[in-house]
Amino acid sequence: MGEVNVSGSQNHWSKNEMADQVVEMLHDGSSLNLGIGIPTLVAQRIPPEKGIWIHSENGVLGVAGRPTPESVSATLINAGKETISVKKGASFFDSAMSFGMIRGGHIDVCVLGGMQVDAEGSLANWMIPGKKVTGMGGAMDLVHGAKLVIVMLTHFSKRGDVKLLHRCTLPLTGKGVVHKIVTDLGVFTPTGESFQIDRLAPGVTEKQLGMTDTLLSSAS
Amino acid sequence: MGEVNVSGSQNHWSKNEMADQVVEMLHDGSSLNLGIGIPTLVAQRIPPEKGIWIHSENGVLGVAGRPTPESVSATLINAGKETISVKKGASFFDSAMSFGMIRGGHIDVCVLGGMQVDAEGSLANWMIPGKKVTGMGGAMDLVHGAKLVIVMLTHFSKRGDVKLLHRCTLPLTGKGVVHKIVTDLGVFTPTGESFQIDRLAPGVTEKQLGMTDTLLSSAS
Amino acid sequence: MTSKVFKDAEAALFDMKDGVSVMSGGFGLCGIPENSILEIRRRALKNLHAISNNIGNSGRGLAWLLKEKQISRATCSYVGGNPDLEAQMLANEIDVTLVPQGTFSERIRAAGMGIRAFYTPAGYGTEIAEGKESRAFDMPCLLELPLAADFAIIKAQKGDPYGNLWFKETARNFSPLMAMAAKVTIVEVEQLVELGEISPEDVHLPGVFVQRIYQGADYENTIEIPIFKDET
Amino acid sequence: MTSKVFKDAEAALFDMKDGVSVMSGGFGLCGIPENSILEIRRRALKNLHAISNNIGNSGRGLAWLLKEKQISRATCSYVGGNPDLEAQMLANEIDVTLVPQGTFSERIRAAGMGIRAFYTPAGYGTEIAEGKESRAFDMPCLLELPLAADFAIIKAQKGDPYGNLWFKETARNFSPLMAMAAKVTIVEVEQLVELGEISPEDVHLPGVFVQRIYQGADYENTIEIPIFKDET
Repeated sequence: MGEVNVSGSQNHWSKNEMADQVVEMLHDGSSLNLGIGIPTLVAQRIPPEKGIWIHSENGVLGVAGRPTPESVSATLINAGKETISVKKGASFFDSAMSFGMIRGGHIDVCVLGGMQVDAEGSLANWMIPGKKVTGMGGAMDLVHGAKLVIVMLTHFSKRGDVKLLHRCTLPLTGKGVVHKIVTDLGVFTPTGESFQIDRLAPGVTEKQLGMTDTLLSSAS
Repeated sequence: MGEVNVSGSQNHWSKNEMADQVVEMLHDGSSLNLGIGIPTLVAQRIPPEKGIWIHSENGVLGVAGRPTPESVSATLINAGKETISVKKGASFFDSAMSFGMIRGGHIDVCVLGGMQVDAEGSLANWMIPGKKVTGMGGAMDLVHGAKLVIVMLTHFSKRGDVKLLHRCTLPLTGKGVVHKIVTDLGVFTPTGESFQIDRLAPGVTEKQLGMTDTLLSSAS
Repeated sequence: MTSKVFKDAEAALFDMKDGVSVMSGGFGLCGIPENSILEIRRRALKNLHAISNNIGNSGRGLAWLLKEKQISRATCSYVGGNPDLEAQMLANEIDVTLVPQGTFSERIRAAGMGIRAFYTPAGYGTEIAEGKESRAFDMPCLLELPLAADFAIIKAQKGDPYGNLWFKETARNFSPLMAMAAKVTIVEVEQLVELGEISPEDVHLPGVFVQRIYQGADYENTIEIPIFKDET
Repeated sequence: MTSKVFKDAEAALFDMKDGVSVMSGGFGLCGIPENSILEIRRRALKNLHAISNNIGNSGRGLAWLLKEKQISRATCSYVGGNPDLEAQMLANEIDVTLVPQGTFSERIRAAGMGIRAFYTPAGYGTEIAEGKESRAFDMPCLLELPLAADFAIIKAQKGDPYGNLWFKETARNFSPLMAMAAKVTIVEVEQLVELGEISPEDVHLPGVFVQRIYQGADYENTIEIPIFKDET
C-alpha cells in the first residue's frame, strides 16, 4: 500500500491549498485554535473579512499574523513559540482560562497536526514509543470541546505509510474525537469503520489514496 | 440556665471590646474575612499599622473603612451590601477567585456571626426551621479554608438561651470548623466535648456563663 | 459577518421564552442587569428559572419579576433582605434551591470551563450534603456538578463590539462566570466602546463568551446600605 | 510588619533547599523567572522536582538546571524543543511525568483554589488514563487531583510591595496559577511599582498569593522563534 509516493505526483494539494480546505469550513466570525505545524499556515489563508478570531492556547485570542522587526515582542508568541501580532479586540489570559475556553466548548474549530488518524476518529500525535516523545502539550485538551475538530496531515509518511488507518497503532491523543481530516489528497470524514471521502484534490483517484475499499466510503 | 441575663450586668464586654479580642488574635500583615453583623465592627478596631488586608467575599481585598458622601460608589460594597472604601494596593476579582482565596487557605482569619456554636466546633448561622431562612450565603465556604475561624456572638440569645452548646440543635453551617469563640463574656476554644475558657471579661465568673461544669474546662 | 451589537434590551432579548433558565449577574443590587430584567418584566415572561446569588433585593432587581410572579424556580445562596422572595417561599409559590456561595460560583465556572464535576469541602456535614456523594481527601468533601443556563443577562461598565468586557470595582462578582456558563449571554454596558479600547491585558472577560451586547440606559444603580465615614 | 520585598534573587530564595518541588512560570522561554532560575544554579541545589509546562527550552531557562543535573524529577506537558531534557530522559537520568496542558493548568488552579479533585475529558482513552479513575458524564472523564508545590518562582511585568501583579501579553500563562498553588511564591518583576500603581480592577494576581517579591535584573527575554511579516 505504501508504494504510491505522492511527492512524485502533480495531483495533490500544496500545504496552502490544504489550508484553504480548512478555511472553507470556517463560518464567519467563528473562533479557531490552530495547532503547531501545518495548521499554523491556516492563519495566513483566512480572508480578514471573515472576521475569524484565532486562539492560541498559551493565552491569547485575536492572533493576527506576524510582527514587524519594530513591533516584535518577546512576550507575544503563539503556542508554537513563534512571534505573532494581535488585532484590535484581542485579549490575553492565563492558561486555566485558555483551556477552559476550549474544554467549555467556546472555541468553534480546532485544527491539529497528526501522525496517524483512524476511522473511529481517534488521533495519535504525541509520541512514537522508543523513538520520539514530544509530549502531548495541549493536544489532549484541544481534541475535546471544539465543535469541529480537524486534523491536517500529509496523506503518506516519509516512509510511504498511509496515515489514515482502521485503527491507530501509535499511542492515542484522543479517542473518537476527530470530525474532519484534510490531507494533501482529499478531505475525509471518519465514520467508525471507514472514511467517507468528502472530496479529492483535482485529478486524485481513490486508488492513489493507498487505502483498501472497505476502509473507504463515498459521500452519500 | 437561661436565668442569667447579661444585659443586666456590668460585667461583660461591649461589642467593640469583643472586636478588640479578635484584633488581638491577628498577626501583622495577615488577611482577614469579616462576616455580616457583629464581625464588621472588627474593621474599625484594627490599628492601621497592623497592615491587615480585609477581604470581602463579593470580590475585594483591601477594604478600608467607609466612603465619604463624595467618594461613595454604587459598585463599591462589602458582602453586607454596605458601602466601603479601599486602601492602596486593593484588588477586585470575580466570585470564583474570591472563594478560591478562602477555600485554598489564603485568607488567614475568618470571623463569622452565629446563632449557635458547639463544643465540637460546629456552627449554626443560616436558618431556624419553620421560622427563618436567610440562606447560607458564603458562610459554608468561609468556615473551610481559613487558618483561624472565629465566631463572634452574644453569649445569650434574646430569650436568654446560652448559644454555646454541647451540640448545636439548629441546622449546621459547618461541622467541626470553629477554632475560637468570642462572646461578650469571654473567649473560648471548643475542644470536642467541652469549651476551654481562654479568658473571661473582667469581673465575669464561670457561674455567669450559664454552662454546666462538664461543658467547661479551664485553659491548661 | 453578523454583529453582536443590538440596539437595546428589546432587540437583544428577542428570543427569550417562557420557561427558560436565566442567570443574572450582580451581588445584591450591585452590578445587576437592570435593562434586561425590566425587559423580561415588560414581556411578561413566565415560569422562569432564575439563577442569581440574590433573587433581587430590597424590592428591586429580580424582585421586580418576583412581584409579577414570573419566577417559578430560583437557585441562589442568600435570601435575606428580600421580602418578596421570603413571602413567596412561605406561600410555597416558588421552588428555591440554596447553594453555598463559593460552590455556586465554582459550579457556574465549571459549566463554563468544561469541568464535569468537582469536590469541595463546603457543606459537608450539613443539610446541603443530603443526597450528594461525599469523599474524603485531606478533609471530607462533596461532589458538585456544573450549573449552566439557557441565558445569562449581565452588566459591565465597558464592553466592545466583540463582547470584551471590563467591570468596575465589586460589580464584577458572578457576571463573567455566568457569561461562560450560558448558551446565550446578553450583556448591557454603561459604555459601549470601540474595539481595542479595552487594553488586551485588562479584558476581564474575553468576547468569545458573549453572544449579544447593547448600550444600556437609565440606570438606577441603587445603593442598598449607604454608610459613610464616622457612622457605624 | 515584615516586608515582602527582597533585595534580589539571592535574598528571596534564602531558604530553598535540596529536594524541594518548584513550580516555574512561563511558556517556552516566554515569561520565565530568569533571575530565580540562575540563583538556583548558583546555589547548586540538587534533586529538585521541577513543575513547569516546558522544563526549559532551547538550552535556556530550566534547561540551565538540567545541564547541571539539578533536576531529578519533572512534571510538564511538552518536551519538544528541549534537547537537554530529551537526552536525560533517554539516559533515564530524570523521572518525567507528562500531563496534558489543560489538565496541568487546571490541576495547579485546583491546588490554589482548594478544589480537592475534578473531572475532565482530556486524556480519556489514552495512556494518560492508566491508573486513573474514570466516570461518564456527558462524555467519559478522568478524575484529576490538585498539583501543588513547595515553591513557585514566577516573573511579572509589574508588581507592588504587597505582591499585586500585572503580566504583559502572553507572559501570563501559568504564572498566576502557580502563585496560588505554592506554599512560598517568589516573584521577580521587570518593574517594582508603588502600592496603588496597578489599578485595583486590573490586578492580574492579588498580592495575597505572593510571599516574596524582588526587582529582577539583566533579563535576556529570549525570543525562541522570531518570524516577521512576509516570512513563513
